[in-house]
Amino acid sequence: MTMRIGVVTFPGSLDDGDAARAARIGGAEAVRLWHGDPDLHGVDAVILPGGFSYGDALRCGAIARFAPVMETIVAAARGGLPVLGICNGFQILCEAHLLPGALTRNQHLHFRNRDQLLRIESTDTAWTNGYAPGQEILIPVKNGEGCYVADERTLDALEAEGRVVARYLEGNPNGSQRDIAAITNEAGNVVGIMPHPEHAVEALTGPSLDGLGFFTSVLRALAGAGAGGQHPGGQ
Amino acid sequence: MTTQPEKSTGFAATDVLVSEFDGGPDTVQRAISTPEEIQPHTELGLKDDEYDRIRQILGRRPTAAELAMYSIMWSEHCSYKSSKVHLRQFGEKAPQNTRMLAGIGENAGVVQISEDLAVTFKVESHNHPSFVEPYQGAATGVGGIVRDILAMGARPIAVMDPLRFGAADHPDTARVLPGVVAGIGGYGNCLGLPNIGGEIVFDPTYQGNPLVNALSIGVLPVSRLQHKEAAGVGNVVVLLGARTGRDGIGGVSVLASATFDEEAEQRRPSVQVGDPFMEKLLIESCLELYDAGLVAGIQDLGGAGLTCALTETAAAAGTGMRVWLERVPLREASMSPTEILASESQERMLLIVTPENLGQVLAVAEKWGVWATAIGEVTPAEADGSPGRLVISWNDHVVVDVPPGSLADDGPVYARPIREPADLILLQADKAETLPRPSTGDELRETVLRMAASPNLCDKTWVTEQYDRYVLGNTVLAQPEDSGVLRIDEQTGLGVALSVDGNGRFARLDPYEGAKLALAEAYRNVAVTGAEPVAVTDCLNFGSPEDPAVMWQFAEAVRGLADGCQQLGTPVTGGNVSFYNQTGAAAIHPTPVVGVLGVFDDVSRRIPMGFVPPSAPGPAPAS
Amino acid sequence: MARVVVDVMLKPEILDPQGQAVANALPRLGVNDVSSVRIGRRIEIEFAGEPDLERAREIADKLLANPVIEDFTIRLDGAPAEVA
Amino acid sequence: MARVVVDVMLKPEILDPQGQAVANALPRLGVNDVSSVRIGRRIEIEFAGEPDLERAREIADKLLANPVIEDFTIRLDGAPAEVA
Ligand SMILES: Nc1ncnc2c1ncn2[C@@H]1O[C@H](COP(=O)(O)OP(=O)(O)O)[C@@H](O)[C@H]1O
Repeated sequence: MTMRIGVVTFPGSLDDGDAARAARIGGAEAVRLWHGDPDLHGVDAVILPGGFSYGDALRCGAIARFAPVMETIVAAARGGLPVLGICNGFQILCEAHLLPGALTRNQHLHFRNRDQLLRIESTDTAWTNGYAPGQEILIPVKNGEGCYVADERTLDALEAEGRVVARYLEGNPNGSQRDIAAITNEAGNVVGIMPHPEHAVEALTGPSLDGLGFFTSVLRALAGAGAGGQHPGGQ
Repeated sequence: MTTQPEKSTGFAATDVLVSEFDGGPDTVQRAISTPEEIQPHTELGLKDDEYDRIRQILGRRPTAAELAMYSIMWSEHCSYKSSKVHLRQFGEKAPQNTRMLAGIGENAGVVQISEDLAVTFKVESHNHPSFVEPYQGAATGVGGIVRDILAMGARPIAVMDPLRFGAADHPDTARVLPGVVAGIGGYGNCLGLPNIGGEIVFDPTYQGNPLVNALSIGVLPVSRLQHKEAAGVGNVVVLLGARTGRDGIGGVSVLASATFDEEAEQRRPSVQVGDPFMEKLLIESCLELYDAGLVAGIQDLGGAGLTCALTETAAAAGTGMRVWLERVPLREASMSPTEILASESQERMLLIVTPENLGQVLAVAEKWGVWATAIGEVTPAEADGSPGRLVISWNDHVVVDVPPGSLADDGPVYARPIREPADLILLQADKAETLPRPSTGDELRETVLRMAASPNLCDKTWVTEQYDRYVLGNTVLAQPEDSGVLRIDEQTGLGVALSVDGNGRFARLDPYEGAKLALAEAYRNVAVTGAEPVAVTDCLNFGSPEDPAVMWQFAEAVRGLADGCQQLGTPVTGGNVSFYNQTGAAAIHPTPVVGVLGVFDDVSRRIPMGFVPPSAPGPAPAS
Repeated sequence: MARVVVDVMLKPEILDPQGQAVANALPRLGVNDVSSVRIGRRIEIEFAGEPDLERAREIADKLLANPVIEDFTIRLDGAPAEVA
Repeated sequence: MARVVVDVMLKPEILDPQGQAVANALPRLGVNDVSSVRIGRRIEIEFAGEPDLERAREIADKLLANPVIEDFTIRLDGAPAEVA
């Protein structure tokens, strides 16, 4: 049976169509979810896409966290539902306290869009189990507030528990502490990543096909092969 | 009837009492009874004979609101009064063409690219506002051109930004450039439109007058093409989008239609502020309305705000219109009717909808959290068959009663005097052959290094990295390629290429050939990607039309572009004229900027600029 | 060491999309009696020696505020604000 | 109608690149005695009726500030700040 991946649209979401396309190319059925509708429509996993939800007023992701759909997602994520937050989605996951730390203004103060080399540091998550440990991938980064910060204790804990999922290589594009590009929660089902795997799934439009692994990994996880394991999905 | 975002934080305009304004607004009634009242028409930029014509059209003196409306609509920026006689050539010399579904005179030209799909594209200037307030000026420049594209029924899919600044090391460039780039990025990125190319040129000629041009392209099913006609008597006039504030009052006429000088400092408050988040919501709601077939007519509100949208939609249909101004949702309760009509508040559209559809229209607006307000209705033509009148009241006072066509179509037209610039012969005589040339290896090395380091030739990634080029997932080529290339249809591989180019130094030496060269460069850039060039848009940036030398440059450039387009078989589908780009008596180099659109049947056949490595991109990770 | 505080707010007639977005979100937190939210910047300047209000005013005017769209007030930390 | 002011500042241990950039630009304006600049947000909340400090504190805590990186103070406009 085809897995169903929900992609949430908040007012101001921009990469929702791309995330849905990537999910399809990865082999899933993409289901569009609306910020105002708390029903997850029985999806097997959820992507919070990039963009400027609610205009990124106040802080990125600060308002989106209170959207009706988020209440359901937070509860379901605690129950094991695989959730991937990309860029603005990562910011929302931090604001919703599903992931530790925060994303702040890029240290050079500019929006930066470039093709970025990353190293996959953890393949123990629902979204990265298809990569080889230490695999280097090239995917676009594009953000104005992608500088990951957390206190030393949290950072040490993330490292010790293998929860740093990806690190920037060959130049840190935003000043993130310890070059962190992606992290996961303790269970490995929730991943937040600042660069955009969904923009690297087609030879015609991306710098590589290296992003596809995120969307195929989750299918393996759902099939029971990867981290995140068995879980009820949906509500 | 108004739908509001989740929560109203405002007040109702009706809370305002007429008595708050000295003796109430200047009504039509009052204008009739006080024919000799002195009016500030010169301060508003109207010439004596233009003012006389207004009195003749109305058979009385205009009210304060009417005077403001005429001053806006008859300004250079809105009326094209100096350029009209020349621009006609684009139509007269237009090559035979079956692709063009809408052309000059519409919000943007529309070009059919397959049996059921069309694209619309246009380049526009926001030069003066960007000098005054670089971030907001550039940001609202992007916002404005995107609404033009949206008004045609298209989903905007990309932007480009041809920019020109003064010397790279001039302190003013350090103020203007970062703000402009941040504004274009801030607005475009937040709107989710990939930036697929542009230009950055430094030249002292643009010192006091940087050029900020913005291009947008959109795609639409042919069947979704929209029109601006306020057709259908009894139809409802709906204002959609942001609330109206005191943004940019007098902006268009003041900023874009007069020479720019120190006095501009005092005009600063007329700059508008943009909200890309609201524009994104506006785009989504308009597209939902189009797809549901709920829109009978639509027009964006740009410079000239409601004044322009009301008069143009009514004039295009030949109908009349009745508008109740107190229904317009305001940000500031104390706004006068004239201010409401002149406001350039961003992120607004004017819709014409049937009464049966009104409920659904309001529901869609509510879903997206934008304001939608029925502010008027379409009224019949006159009994004798002549076009209807635009009647606007404010709290039961009729403040405007005009034939809309007199504002929108019948503005003054000037055949301004032209004279070849006196210094041109000398300039042309100063040939490149007389320049010193590197003759030794060392000199050659020095020349190459100097060129590589020059601001005009060096790497532009410090700018282009601030723009999102990946969003929407259809960008096939972007910076640093010579053309942007977009996939339009995932199934068929249908795609387009776009390039925008100009060279003010060439045009200064010979505006006729300079315009042709700009066209040829953009055409070549598109052709080398493998696309077939099919259509042209242009932004003509010049000094004051009241200077015969500038007017000559303009006339020559238009002639050159029209001839070039005729020879290449690519029609001009739309564009923009920006005059008064000068500081004191010194005009900028004449700068025609030309955009060329090309079409691919199969965009996977695009040819990138660099050599393609023999291996395709790496395989997907093991799964 | 002393601190000067500069508060920069958008001029009242200028659109404040951020404040608007926050105001619109409040009902979801169960807050319905807020009529407006405006968001500006608060800037804290520490001087190495004597705090220099004149200096701070100059900095605010040239660098911290954009006079086209913003107003600012300036004060010694703790003291009441004084309009620029 | 009354106004509550919420000042939100980055916690002292969090790097403030914007403040840093301003501090670095000061010598170019001839200002050499500033030891640090920090930039935060000032949020003005107008209540329709009685201003509700408790309400405002709740809003600040849940929405206006992110406790992971920010501290806030809250006060009635005019009144001295009270640390949260
Ligand atoms: N303002 C701009 N916005 C977006 N892209 C730009 C801008 N300026 C330059 N570019 C892009 O940067 C690349 C290099 O520009 P340039 O050096 O001017 O190229 P060329 O000389 O080949 O026209 C091109 O792809 C161009 O489209």
